[in-house]
Amino acid sequence: MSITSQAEPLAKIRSKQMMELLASGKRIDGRDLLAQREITLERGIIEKAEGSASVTLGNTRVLVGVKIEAGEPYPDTPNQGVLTVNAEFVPLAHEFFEPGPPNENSIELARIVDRGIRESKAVDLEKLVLTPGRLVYVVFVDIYILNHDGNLVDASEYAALAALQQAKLPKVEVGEDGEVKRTGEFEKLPVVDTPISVTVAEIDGKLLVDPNLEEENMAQAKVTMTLTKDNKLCAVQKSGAGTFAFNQILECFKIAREKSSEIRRKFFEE
Amino acid sequence: MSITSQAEPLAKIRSKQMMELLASGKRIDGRDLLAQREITLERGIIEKAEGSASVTLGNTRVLVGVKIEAGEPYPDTPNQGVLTVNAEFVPLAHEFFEPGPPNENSIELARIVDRGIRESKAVDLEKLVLTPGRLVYVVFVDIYILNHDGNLVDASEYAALAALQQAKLPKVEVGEDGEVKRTGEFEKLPVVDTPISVTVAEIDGKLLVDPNLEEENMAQAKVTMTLTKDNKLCAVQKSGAGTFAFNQILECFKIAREKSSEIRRKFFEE
Amino acid sequence: MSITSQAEPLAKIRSKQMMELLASGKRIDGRDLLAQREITLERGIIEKAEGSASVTLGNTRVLVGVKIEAGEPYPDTPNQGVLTVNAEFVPLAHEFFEPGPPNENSIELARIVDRGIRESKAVDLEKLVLTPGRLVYVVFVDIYILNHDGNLVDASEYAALAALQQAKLPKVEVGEDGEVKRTGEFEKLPVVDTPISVTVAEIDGKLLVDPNLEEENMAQAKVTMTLTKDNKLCAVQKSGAGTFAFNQILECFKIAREKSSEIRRKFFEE
Amino acid sequence: MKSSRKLIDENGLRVDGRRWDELRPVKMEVGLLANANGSSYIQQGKNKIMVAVYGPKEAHPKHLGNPDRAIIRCRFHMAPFSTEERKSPAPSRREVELSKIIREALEPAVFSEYYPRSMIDVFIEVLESDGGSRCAGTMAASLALADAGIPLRDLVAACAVGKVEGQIVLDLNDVEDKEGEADMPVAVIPALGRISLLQMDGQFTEEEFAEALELAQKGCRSLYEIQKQALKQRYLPEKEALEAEEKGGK
Amino acid sequence: MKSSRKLIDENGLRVDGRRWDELRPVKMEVGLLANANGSSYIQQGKNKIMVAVYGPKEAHPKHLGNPDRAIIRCRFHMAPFSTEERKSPAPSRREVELSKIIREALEPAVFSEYYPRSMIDVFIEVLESDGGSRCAGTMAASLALADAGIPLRDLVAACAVGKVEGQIVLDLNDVEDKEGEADMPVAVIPALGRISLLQMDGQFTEEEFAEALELAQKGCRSLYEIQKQALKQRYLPEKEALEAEEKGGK
Amino acid sequence: MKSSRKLIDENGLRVDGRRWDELRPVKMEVGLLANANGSSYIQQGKNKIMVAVYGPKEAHPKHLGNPDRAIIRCRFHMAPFSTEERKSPAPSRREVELSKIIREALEPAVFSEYYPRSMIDVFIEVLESDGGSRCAGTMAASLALADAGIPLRDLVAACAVGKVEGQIVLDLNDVEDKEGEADMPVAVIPALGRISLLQMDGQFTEEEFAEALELAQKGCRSLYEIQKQALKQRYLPEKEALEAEEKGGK
Repeated sequence: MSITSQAEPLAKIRSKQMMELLASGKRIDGRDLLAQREITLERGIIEKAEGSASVTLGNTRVLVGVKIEAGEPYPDTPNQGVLTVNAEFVPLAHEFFEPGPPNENSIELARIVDRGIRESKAVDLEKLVLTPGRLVYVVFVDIYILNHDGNLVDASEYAALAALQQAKLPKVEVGEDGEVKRTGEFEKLPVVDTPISVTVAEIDGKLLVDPNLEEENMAQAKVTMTLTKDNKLCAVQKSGAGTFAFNQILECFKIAREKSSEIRRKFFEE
Repeated sequence: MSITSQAEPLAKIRSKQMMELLASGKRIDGRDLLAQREITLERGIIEKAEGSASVTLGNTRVLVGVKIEAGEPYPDTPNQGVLTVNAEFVPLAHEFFEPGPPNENSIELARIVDRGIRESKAVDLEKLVLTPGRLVYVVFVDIYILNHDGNLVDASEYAALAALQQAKLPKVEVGEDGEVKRTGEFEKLPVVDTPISVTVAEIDGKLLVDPNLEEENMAQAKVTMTLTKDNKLCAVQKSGAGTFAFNQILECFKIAREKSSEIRRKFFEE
Repeated sequence: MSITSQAEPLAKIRSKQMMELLASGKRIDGRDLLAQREITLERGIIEKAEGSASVTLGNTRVLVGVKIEAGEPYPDTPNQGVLTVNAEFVPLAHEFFEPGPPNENSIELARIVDRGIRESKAVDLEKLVLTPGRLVYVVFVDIYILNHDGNLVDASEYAALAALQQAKLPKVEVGEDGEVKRTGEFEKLPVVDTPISVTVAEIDGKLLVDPNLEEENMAQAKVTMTLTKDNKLCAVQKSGAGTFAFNQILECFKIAREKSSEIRRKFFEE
Repeated sequence: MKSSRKLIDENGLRVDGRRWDELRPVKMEVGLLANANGSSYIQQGKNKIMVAVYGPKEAHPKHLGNPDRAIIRCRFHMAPFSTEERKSPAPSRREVELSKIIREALEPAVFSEYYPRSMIDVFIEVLESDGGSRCAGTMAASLALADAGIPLRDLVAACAVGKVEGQIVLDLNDVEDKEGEADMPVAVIPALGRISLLQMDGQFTEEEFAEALELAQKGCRSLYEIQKQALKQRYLPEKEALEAEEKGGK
Repeated sequence: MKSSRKLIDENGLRVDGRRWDELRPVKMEVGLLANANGSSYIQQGKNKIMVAVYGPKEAHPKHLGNPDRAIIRCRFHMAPFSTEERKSPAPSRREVELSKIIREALEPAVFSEYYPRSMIDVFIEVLESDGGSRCAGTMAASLALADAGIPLRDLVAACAVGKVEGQIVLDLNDVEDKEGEADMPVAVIPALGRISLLQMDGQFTEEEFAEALELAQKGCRSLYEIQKQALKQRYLPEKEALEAEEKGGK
Repeated sequence: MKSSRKLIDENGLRVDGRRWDELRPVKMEVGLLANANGSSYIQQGKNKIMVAVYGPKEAHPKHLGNPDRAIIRCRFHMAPFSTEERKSPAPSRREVELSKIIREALEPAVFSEYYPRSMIDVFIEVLESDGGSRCAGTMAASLALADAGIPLRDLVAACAVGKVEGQIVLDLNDVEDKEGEADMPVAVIPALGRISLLQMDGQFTEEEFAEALELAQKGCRSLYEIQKQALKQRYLPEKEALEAEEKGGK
């Protein structure tokens, strides 16, 4: 059951300060409304993973590992590999994260990241078939949140894309009895698009890019828009118990298009 | 672990009134001791289900859907189809129903309904074999309680039987590699008996047919007896932390035989 | 998550008494520091199990059943049978045992017993292969705690070993289609070593063999050492939120060697 | 999965005969479950969805209560027989996400601040599913809240828009949802003129996105009228009876 | 599943050599577990069942407590090695149902009203199972309650009756349970002359049902004597010792 | 599983080129996670482990609190991508055991009695695993406790020793752990000179066991120095800055 979330209450004085700054177009950490926090991205950290990357977005820190195994296709897509995205909010990352099975927040995050990758067709799943209808590559994308300071979605999305771009596909031989053996050789995982998400929060009528945790706790609503390299919108998710005006949504699109291009150029173009 | 159930307490005045009425052979909702509430039955409500039916018994309202798929037989009955009955007490139906996995009440209900259908051999499971020992039809009977005002067992049993009677069996082709494909054609599911359950509650020495929720909360014990079309007893379940005298049990049989015949004639004979 | 365990608090007067006795080399139940409680062992109690044994160690009482079925080998040991040890702390055994899935205590116990049997190679798993890589015998060792008065590990280990020694291996025929049928004949399960565990607790600098429950609640740490018939150490587990000095650990080894030989001679040599 | 089936024919008609900006037939009812404080039923295409609202009631367990407002709990759940293949009764990841999304679409419409330390439960049961079940469920849920007498800023209207063979279309059915090129569910609180649910998958250019948003607004306006009608049908007779009584009393 | 095996031979003897109205050998013991407040062990056919009772003790968590009476918690559980094929330790649907049925068979025998806000735990562990394990478990549980010193209206006696090759028979074993035509477990509280557990599957005509009920009563009467004997064996020596002491004291 | 690979070559070198008593390269860092009260990172062989400590904080739920001391909660958890084959995120039996073992290795080093009714949470996340991950995790956890400012009797140093082709060796890597003949993880609290973690599997004679224990002590001494170095690197600059400031202030 989904239940009204209890945001960490902000001290009154802090929230007053935030609102005053916002009124003059400034944010509590000194950023402009449309400025993202500094991004660092590191690829290829985990040797035992086929792909991996870590992203920091200010104090938010996310690690993504990609594992690739042979497995069965979904019955309704017998001629495609399988992509599966999972997120764990490990209790390292925040005092309020509890160990345990995925909850609605980690499930939502995984599904937003999944949607961006899937709908942009970033991974060419049709190239991941071993025996049509029987055996395909299964690509596990595991998102690990290490420190939570807001905007987990974008940090996760960037780390997932970087890990996929860096991932190597293990060549295998399939024996007569269906046994699968790795040859020891690798190819590149076929990643053919670069979906980039941009999250915008609304506070008091103002639109803020890349909200930090304090801002998320003040915001009524956020929206994440993911764009392909051709600037097509491929995933949207409004989140939080608030609303957007129609023109704000169109405004968010424009912001997302601009910001995603910047990030793509800086980090994801080869 | 099973635990003494906390019945919703009845207001003192209400329970006193109920006892006084009972003493003069009347019930709180005006019925005679042996009168059932009005039954309405509607078949074929859910297009995506192979069979479906809804039953109202006074304010008690139950929906049953039947899904039929190909699957493996049980190892000890390789030449029979599989019948499986499941009940969900969805929280729509009563303030005290919590979302979650089946509890002892929903499991007991499902098993009583299952027993009636199975022991009467109402569904001819031997006609549901596709490849002996390997592949059979699996018939899922899913009971959904929509509003709970007592005697869920009988309402569920009637709805399950009606849904099975109305269910269509999808014809399939089994390929050489064991793949199963629906041909698009249908037969009737072979339903060859009409088990009808009747539930009787005991309050203060009196036997009441079809107890409503208030009566169930007052009763110490109930007994459900299910009879085949030949008036054979095929399932019994005493339920509740009370007792019956031996002669009361024999009396219950007579009541159940009479009432089940009425209901069978009215709703289940073709 | 593992959490500091809340030992049943001992009455002050009782714990003072225990400490005074210990100071003079005596224990609360009259034993010497290095004396085990009386052991009784009964084999072959459960007819439906392939092997079974019950052990009492003072008031501690454990029943072990061994079931043997055909199944798949582990992928990394295709030419070995499977051994799996499971422990249930059923609520019969102590007021503080709750029904439910295994917890860290029952898992630890099962893993210690498993380690002793596995590392001593007591069961010759290579003799338990039916079709290499495909079908092997799976040996389930289920530990059932019936009354808990301390030192569950040793009682369980002795009962497990006795049940395995007594277990009969059902002969089977494997049909062409992979179907497995019992022939009705039996062999002996190949048990080729006799690992014996000995648990020593430390209280106030003293080492006590076979602690009872009161002693376990006073002890900061215990160590279990399991020895093969050749007096080789094959499993060790320190348990509890305390420590041992290095020389104490070496002392424990000597104690374990002596005690395990006695027990092996008395109960496990044929 | 792409199929060879044509989703829009030479006359511009969709697989179920509708034009691009046409809604499916829809039926809404209010107040059918005896035990719930409020309830509703919606039928839209093959969607058959029943909603019950329990509350406002004291938050339980108490620590869930919020001193400033009612909390809302919401479950979007699909019956095992509601889908082509039997669905396991355990909540899927999709159901977990939709429960959250729908709760967040309803919350801004509820005057939660009127009921501090309380809890409002919204149970959405999909008895049969078709394209657009989250939108239908959201609309029905807002009706059930109204039926429970909970003060609302307004009802919540919702519909999906999408792209089928390059054409922006209103209110996707099952086939269009699966085989089309984009799907965007939108919920609107008409009195506020604001969007409370927005998701999208597939691909939209900027122009398509703007066009689709526009079309969704239009669809929601129509559905909103039907929602109000459902409430009227339930309460108008009562109101008229009351007024008649009052007149009679004079 | 029907087998070709004959379940009653030409001399009217059953597969284990019993006549139609004969019980299996049964052994009951009381007070074997050191930690439990009360305990018992029953062996009946291949059934081997151990029961522990903890309580009455304060209800925990407190909100479970009832101001008017003790609540009873009951678990019927089968060991993984108790069955032909290894049973998963997780409770099956059957075990969940039987836990409830047995609790409801015991409750009317307990003077729960003597212990408001308390809790009594009854743990039934089937170490080896045979036909009639729920009845054996119920009998053993009532002995363990008595052994715990909990005031009872009476013990609970229980046995199954059934139909095998058209013949009503007493106390089904495993084979008769699986291959026979009907199975009806019955529990009786002798002092009240009332039935506290009744289930049935298979098929009975009215006459067969009445005959079976009659036979069950008879079986319960015999078993009740054995139950009382088990208690006596445990407590008579104590009582005699006490009386001898009292005499000596005079 | 035994392989034909030689684990020690003719020059006495191990598969990764080390001598029998040589540790793998190890890197430890302290204080990297912004939200945690204390944190640390260790890299040892391919092990990559991050630890966060939250607390001391009020025990929650309250009934968990102990009036005499802080309770410690500990989770040893492996990321799905940390192993050769993807690991399910649900805790395995091995992780449950190791969480307990590590908690019990840390507890005797913590002055828990300073924080009655409190709770200290230790979260150990294995991002990549190699031989000896429980020892590396234990060391890192004690560093994170120190970083959180929790008073300790001492750090906890830990390493595994084992037997490979009959030779006692220090600090097993993955291959030696799997293909070797014995593995014994040991944790030591240097200031107390006592062992707080000890496990072993494989086979040791008495002499081998004594020799292995000796070698473990030696390994722990070296690692302890590196642990202290990691703390110094984090806190020395701060201390020096503070002292400089104080001097400047004079």
